[in-house]
Amino acid sequence: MKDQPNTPRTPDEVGVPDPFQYMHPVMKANYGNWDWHERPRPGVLRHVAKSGDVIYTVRAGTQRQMDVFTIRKLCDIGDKYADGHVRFTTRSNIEYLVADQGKVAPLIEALESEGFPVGGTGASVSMVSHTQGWLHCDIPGTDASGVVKGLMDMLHKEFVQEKMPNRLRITTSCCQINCGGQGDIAVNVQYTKPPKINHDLVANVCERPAVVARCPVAAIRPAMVNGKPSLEVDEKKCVCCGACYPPCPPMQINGDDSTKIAVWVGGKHSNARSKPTFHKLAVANLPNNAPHWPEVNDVVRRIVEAYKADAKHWERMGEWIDRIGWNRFFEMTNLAFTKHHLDTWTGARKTMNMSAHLHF
Amino acid sequence: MKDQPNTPRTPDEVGVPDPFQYMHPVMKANYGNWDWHERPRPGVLRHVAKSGDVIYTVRAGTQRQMDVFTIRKLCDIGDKYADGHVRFTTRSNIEYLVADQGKVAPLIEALESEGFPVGGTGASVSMVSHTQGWLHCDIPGTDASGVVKGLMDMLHKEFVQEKMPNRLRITTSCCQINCGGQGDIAVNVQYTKPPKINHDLVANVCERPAVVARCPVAAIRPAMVNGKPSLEVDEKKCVCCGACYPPCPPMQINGDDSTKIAVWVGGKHSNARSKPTFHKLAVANLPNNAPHWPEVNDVVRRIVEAYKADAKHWERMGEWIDRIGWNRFFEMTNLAFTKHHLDTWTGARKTMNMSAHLHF
Amino acid sequence: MKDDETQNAGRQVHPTPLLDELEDGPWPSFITGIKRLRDEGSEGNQKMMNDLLGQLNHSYENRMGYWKGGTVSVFGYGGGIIPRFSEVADKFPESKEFHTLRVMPPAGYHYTTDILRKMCDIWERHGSGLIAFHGQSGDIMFQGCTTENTQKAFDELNEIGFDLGGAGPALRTAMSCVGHARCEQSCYDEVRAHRTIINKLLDEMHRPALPYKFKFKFSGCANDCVNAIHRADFAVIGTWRDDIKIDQEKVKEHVAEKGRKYTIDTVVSMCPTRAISLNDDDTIEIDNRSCVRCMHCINVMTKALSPGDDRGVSIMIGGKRALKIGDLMGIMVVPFMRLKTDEDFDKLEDFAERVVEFFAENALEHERVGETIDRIGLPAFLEALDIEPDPNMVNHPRTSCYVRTDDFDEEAAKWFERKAREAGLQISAE
Amino acid sequence: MKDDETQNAGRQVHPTPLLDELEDGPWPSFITGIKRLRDEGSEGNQKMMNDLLGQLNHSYENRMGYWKGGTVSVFGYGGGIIPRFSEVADKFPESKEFHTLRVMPPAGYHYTTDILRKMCDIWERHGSGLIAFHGQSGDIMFQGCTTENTQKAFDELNEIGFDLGGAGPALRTAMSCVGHARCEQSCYDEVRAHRTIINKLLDEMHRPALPYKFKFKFSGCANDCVNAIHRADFAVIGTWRDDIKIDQEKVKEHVAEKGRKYTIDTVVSMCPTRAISLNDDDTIEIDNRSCVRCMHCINVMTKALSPGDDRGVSIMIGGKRALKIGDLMGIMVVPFMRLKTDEDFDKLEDFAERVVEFFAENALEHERVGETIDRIGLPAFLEALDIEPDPNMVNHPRTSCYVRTDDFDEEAAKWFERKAREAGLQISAE
Ligand code: SRM
Ligand code: SRM
Ligand code: SRM
Ligand code: SRM
Ligand code: SF4
Ligand code: SF4
Ligand code: SF4
Ligand code: SF4
Ligand code: SF4
Ligand code: SF4
Ligand code: SF4
Ligand code: SF4
Repeated sequence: MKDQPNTPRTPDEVGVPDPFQYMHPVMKANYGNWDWHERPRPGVLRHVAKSGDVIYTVRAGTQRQMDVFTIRKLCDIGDKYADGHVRFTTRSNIEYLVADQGKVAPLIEALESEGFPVGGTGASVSMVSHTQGWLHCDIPGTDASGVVKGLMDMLHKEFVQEKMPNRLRITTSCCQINCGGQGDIAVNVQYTKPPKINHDLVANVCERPAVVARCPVAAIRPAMVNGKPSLEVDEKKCVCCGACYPPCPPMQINGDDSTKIAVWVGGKHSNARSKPTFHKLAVANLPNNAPHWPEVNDVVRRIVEAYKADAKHWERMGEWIDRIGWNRFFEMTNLAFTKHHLDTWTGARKTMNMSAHLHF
Repeated sequence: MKDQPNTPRTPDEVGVPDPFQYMHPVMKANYGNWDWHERPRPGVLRHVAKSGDVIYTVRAGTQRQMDVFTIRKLCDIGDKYADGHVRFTTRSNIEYLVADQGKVAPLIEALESEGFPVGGTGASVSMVSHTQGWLHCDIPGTDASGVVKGLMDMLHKEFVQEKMPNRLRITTSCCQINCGGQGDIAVNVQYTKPPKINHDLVANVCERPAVVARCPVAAIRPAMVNGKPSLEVDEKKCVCCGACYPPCPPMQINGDDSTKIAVWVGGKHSNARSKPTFHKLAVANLPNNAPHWPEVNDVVRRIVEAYKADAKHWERMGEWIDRIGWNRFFEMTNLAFTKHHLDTWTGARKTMNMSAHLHF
Repeated sequence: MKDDETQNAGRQVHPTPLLDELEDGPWPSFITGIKRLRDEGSEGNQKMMNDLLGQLNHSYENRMGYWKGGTVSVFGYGGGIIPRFSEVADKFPESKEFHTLRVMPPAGYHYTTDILRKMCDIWERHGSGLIAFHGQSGDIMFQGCTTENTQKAFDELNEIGFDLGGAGPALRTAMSCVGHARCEQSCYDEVRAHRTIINKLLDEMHRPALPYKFKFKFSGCANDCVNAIHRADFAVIGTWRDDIKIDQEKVKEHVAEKGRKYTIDTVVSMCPTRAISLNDDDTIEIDNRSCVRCMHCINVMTKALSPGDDRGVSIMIGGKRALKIGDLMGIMVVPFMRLKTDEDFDKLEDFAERVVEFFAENALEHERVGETIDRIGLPAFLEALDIEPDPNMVNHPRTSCYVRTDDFDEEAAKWFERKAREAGLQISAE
Repeated sequence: MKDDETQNAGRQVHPTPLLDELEDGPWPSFITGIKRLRDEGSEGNQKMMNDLLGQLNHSYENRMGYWKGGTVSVFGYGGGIIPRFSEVADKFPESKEFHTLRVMPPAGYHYTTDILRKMCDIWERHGSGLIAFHGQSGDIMFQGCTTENTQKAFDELNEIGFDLGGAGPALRTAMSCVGHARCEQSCYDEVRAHRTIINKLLDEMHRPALPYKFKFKFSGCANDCVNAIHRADFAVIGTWRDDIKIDQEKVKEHVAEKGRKYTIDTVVSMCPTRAISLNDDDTIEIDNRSCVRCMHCINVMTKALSPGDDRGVSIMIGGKRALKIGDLMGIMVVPFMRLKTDEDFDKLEDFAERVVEFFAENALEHERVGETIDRIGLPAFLEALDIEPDPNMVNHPRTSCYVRTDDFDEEAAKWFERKAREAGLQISAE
């Protein structure tokens, strides 16, 4: 191979890189032997190993979609004020690992002065989990980075302090495929109209049986339209999920006006106390109002505030609502409960209140 | 009408009789105005009205399926030692209402000496809920009264004392139609073979489309057998539920050997603490071993004993098992957990453990 | 027991070796009772019960049942009788017809010994002498009657004020707990609710014309002593909207008597929504917003705690057992309906009628109303009955995004209107 | 920001009035970053980013996306690139190709500033200069590359030790929490488990041939900091079997510091199974039989409590998001697998391979493994993988009587055998 310069290089299938080559030496030395931790202040963790060794973590928010200048700036800070070892968290925050307590304060100062908020630990609102949107995806109903930016601008204060009842995790998804996860609050695209079909293109672009199979409610059937093989949608059945759109782009699901945003609440991944849960519909049909999505932000703000004001310590969003009742949740957030909140999907019956338990 | 003596009498559609004509005067006088109650001893309730009036209730077990001699005997006791007012409970126990405390002890003595156990109150094992079985029903897989008699003989001691963690309610059903309810323990028929079809009779006896519609798994289809219109069962699909048998008796679901008994646990009707629940399979395939059903009784005994020994006060059967875990329940009762315990019916997924919560 | 020769007008008594084994043991024996009818009952009772015992012992031997159905009714009614014809009548001819009359009990099952004796006398004359108090649906079951005697027995029972209950595709006999008559937990007048509804809809019971059975059950509180949520198409359960009533002195007495730790373990920790906390002075604090009216703490501290004063009922629709789609529990469809005034009872009656009407018109043949709801979805059911969606109907709102929401704003407007209306009502009521 | 004339080698800068609004506010702005690439980046970056911003502003105006997919790959691999071609390339030609390279991060996301700088340099040369740490599946996303440069960029990244991640119907990039590296809750070596499995199955990632995507995620404990249960087809979560370790002195310190009532409210009352009680001397008692290893009390009292010593993992199969049948969470399929020795890791690897193999052979096209399980039923899945049913797999045993149980005794025998085997093992291990 090597002697044929024009042949492409055969990849070196290294797989998942070994992290020990990058890991902070104190972490390496105490790998698997940590004892306890505390949070000296928001954004800072202090982990103590069984050996007595200590590592400080300073966490800061980023925009995730980073230009090389920003990354280099973060590296400069890491070299100057920390030990040159960093990691990124599940929620795209950067963490600086520091063995020396003395470095913590200057590091924080440097981060903050460069515009990187320090926080996201403990009972704070951490970074919104982020997807691709108009910036990169081929099927988005809205943007991702812009939505995240708007939310984090609004919630910045709750990122840099730990004043929530428990950690509050927000997620967004820029189409109904939902690459974002479950969230204490989830801001997701919700289509409201069946796909508009460009019948001229279907025959060329779409593998029709595959598209038919993709529909969760069997609303699509093959049909001849204007003498060409195409597809037809039973609009009465269609639940506007958008699943047909990726395999068949001529079935346009997005519309500047018909693509809407829904906000969901009470999703939880952790197993602490209650089992993990899915998030539940709070409100649908909010306008897709770029670049600031004020209607969405307003709803999120109301939910965050109600939770902050009313939940007990360690109660996650969903646990809090379960205790006070959904009635009161809708009341406190000034949102409406409608027939659309009644589940109609498979297993819907098990979501019904089949008991005399009542919240008034 | 009246002047045609041979015309049958037109019914007087009285509907639900007015109970006030039979109600004990103290109950009538304080109707809707009771204050609190206590249980001076097993089988006796003492209710105090807001007026200060007091009514004693003495509860005794009966065989439900009573001959007139037994009923008259109960009446005699009621006249002699009580005030002539009685009621029957949801579980077919008789209750004597007595205003005068002095009558309580003699009443109990009379009942006991005539063989009617006094008890069934509070944290006891009350009467098994009772169905028809071979005595009267047209589709039974087993008897009812005999099964109940056997169970209550065994649990007699737990009826006359209140030594369980909370009330323990047993139910039986003599076919898979399940006229018995949900139970802390439920002893139910469980068929194990698809129906055996007498093809000669189907055409005359069964409305075929109705039978086809009755099958929960669409396992029945119309077919011509020996030149006659009949029905066919796809035995791979059939879940042996017996639903086709009542509308089509030639589809015999019972077999002296293939009709088996399953025991279920953890059903609960009340809304106290946890929401009402369905009972869950403990063990299947126990022999239908009349007249004593020793294998069934043995299983029930083990379950009752484990619950009695281990549950906390006020925990019902299902709540206890939820706390200690099903693993330990099977261990303590020496029963097996099998693939048949994994739900496969509609909504089965929601019964799966979709969390990291584990009992070891 | 007499010996074989003398008894039963000289007929042979069937040997019942297997049944005989059910005469031991401390629990009252139905076999002993039936034998007594065979041996000492009226002549009719004796014959019928001898063969009945024979057939039953035959069942015990072969582990198979030998009854089949048929059609029997009384003049003017289409239901209420469960007909039974023996498949082994050749061997046991005297019990070849063994029908049951289902007779509705007084609401709450109250009797005098006097009325019980009258029933016994009638049944001794016209039936087998075997009566069950009660069937699982609440009927007095007069079991074992020939076709010929059915009308006679009914006529006499009817004369003393009793009526047939339900069978077949019809309104069924209802049950109500003892409630108001004796129980301090009771939140509404069960007798009145029970009689109002059933007696209004009686025609649906006596002349079966519904798609399938329909059952009402009435429990005075969430303890649900008649198992309504699982076993009724229409469950009426008492509840309250305001605060639990606390007598703090009695709370203290309870704690003093039972102990602090025990009180925490059995009351505080067992509240399903962590609504209770024990104060340092052994009084308790209840966060009534979080309370779900489960009854537990009130059950435990019956002297100290009781339901609030703003009482009424909630209604759950769709309970049933296993046939066809599996067990269903009732779904909370009316979270609260006040039930005190005549008007309140009229509203309840009206609602019950509308639900039964909906059932009559929309259910498929042999479909219970719970199955209908499952088939068409809860939103469609609510719309048909003109009921506004309420969060209490669900454990939680939908988790599935598969729904078309373009009319969300109009739906939301309804909610806000309703809330405004309720606020207005509250203001005008004050 | 420079002014229009001077910048971008004389080209017009697209006006971006809507995007400009995203430069205010306290949170770091991706727009400011992209503009800096447009204005100060390498020549390639500048051109591409100018048009990218133009297209994005166009999207903001019209509320529509303008990318479409296609096919792009690097030599030897079939996946790992997300190709993007612009539908408005006529207006914004320089970003007409804007592919993403998905690159696997080191397990646990550890980096040095040095390696980050190397990545930046490569991406400045061959891509847009825009990198995301990380995608929702854990990839480093090098976003914005022409078809031509894709191979170059990959080659250089590969040279510094990085490899492409997953895309398409393939094994996907996995995630593992920080765990052992820093966290005291961690119950197994996440790095080793993560690398062992993914590197073994690498072929399934690089040469997509599965019915659909398949994701692994690794969390050191039930706090599940990588959201594995909802978002992985195969979730590996740390747990323990023996008792929680309690340092009673530290418990007392905690109670002294936080208060007794607060401790009851936040620890005792919040235990999901009422397994904890507070003793009068401010020590605690944990009923480990009732404990479900939820982590809550350990989280709250991190100094005083910790997971037991008999550690390992549990495995949940079938999590995914909404497409086609609605969101699914993983089902507990392996309640406990010890994970300490080499042999233990071999077993885990073997099991992972078998599940992926099952998936490859049994899933329909575009079906996730959770959907397969739903389609065939959990019992069939377990049988196919030769896993013995265990009560921990369910919230509770079946409630439906619709099942054919004539082989119940044989099935029960398997359970008793297994129990005997386990008892034997325990004896021989002691
Ligand atoms: C760094 C990170 C893991 C990583 O490998 O990147 C991490 C690290 C820690 N998590 Fe986490 N969690 C991280 C994402 C998560 C996630 C996933 C997510 O956010 O998308 C969850 C699940 C969230 C959910 O349920 O939806 C998560 C649920 C928890 C919990 C459970 C909280 C609860 O009560 O429900 C704990 C326990 C606790 O708070 O003490 C926890 C605890 C911790 C501890 C305290 C563990 C320890 O002892 O070191 C770590 C410091 C947390 C802190 O911020 O105070 N971590 N943690 C992640 C930081 C994300 C961020 O930047 O915000
Ligand atoms: C890039 C990323 C979002 C992000 O910005 O972080 C992403 C982007 C896309 N996802 Fe995703 N998904 C991403 C993580 C997820 C996750 C989260 C996770 O892995 O934890 C999920 C939910 C978990 C799951 O797997 O179900 C997710 C669920 C989906 C689905 C729905 C799958 C389902 O079975 O329900 C699709 C649709 C599909 O595969 O047909 C999808 C499809 C897509 C596609 C390929 C859209 C398409 O069909 O063309 C998107 C490409 C966007 C782009 O232009 O780059 N993506 N996607 C994430 C991958 C980055 C990375 O490699 O690290
Ligand atoms: C008499 C009866 C009602 C009737 O109208 O006939 C009745 C009467 C009372 N019940 Fe009940 N219950 C009666 C059937 C039921 C049933 C239905 C059943 O057994 O089929 C239930 C639902 C059982 C279930 O959940 O499966 C029932 C669940 C309760 C509960 C809730 C128990 C729990 O913790 O889950 C209470 C509360 C309590 O125990 O204090 C209760 C409480 C009571 C009280 C204490 C109410 C009161 O203050 O008077 C009554 C005396 C009970 C006692 O035995 O100590 N009653 N009670 C029924 C007696 C049946 C029997 O003879 O055994
Ligand atoms: C007599 C009784 C059992 C008992 O000994 O107490 C009984 C006996 C029969 N039931 Fe029942 N059911 C009786 C209460 C119940 C209950 C309990 C209740 O009402 O609270 C249920 C469960 C609740 C429910 O309604 O679902 C019940 C659920 C059924 C079902 C299943 C209905 C379903 O939708 O799942 C059937 C089958 C059917 O209707 O096709 C059924 C059918 C029958 C039939 C008519 C069998 C048949 O199709 O021929 C039985 C007649 C037996 C006989 O010879 O007298 N029986 N049946 C109960 C009625 C006595 C009474 O009127 O008071
Ligand atoms: S959520 Fe939809 S639009 Fe957003 S990245 Fe995922 S697939 Fe693309
Ligand atoms: S949008 Fe969803 S429901 Fe509607 S046709 Fe497409 S795949 Fe089917
Ligand atoms: S359970 Fe079956 S056999 Fe028993 S009474 Fe009911 S319908 Fe008849
Ligand atoms: S027994 Fe049940 S499943 Fe089998 S054929 Fe009959 S109705 Fe269908
Ligand atoms: S349901 Fe409630 S009101 Fe009725 S008897 Fe039971 S405890 Fe009393
Ligand atoms: S009634 Fe139930 S929910 Fe309400 S405070 Fe008492 S125990 Fe808690
Ligand atoms: S999942 Fe558990 S082990 Fe991993 S970082 Fe989170 S708390 Fe630590
Ligand atoms: S880990 Fe969870 S279940 Fe176990 S004792 Fe602690 S709080 Fe309770």
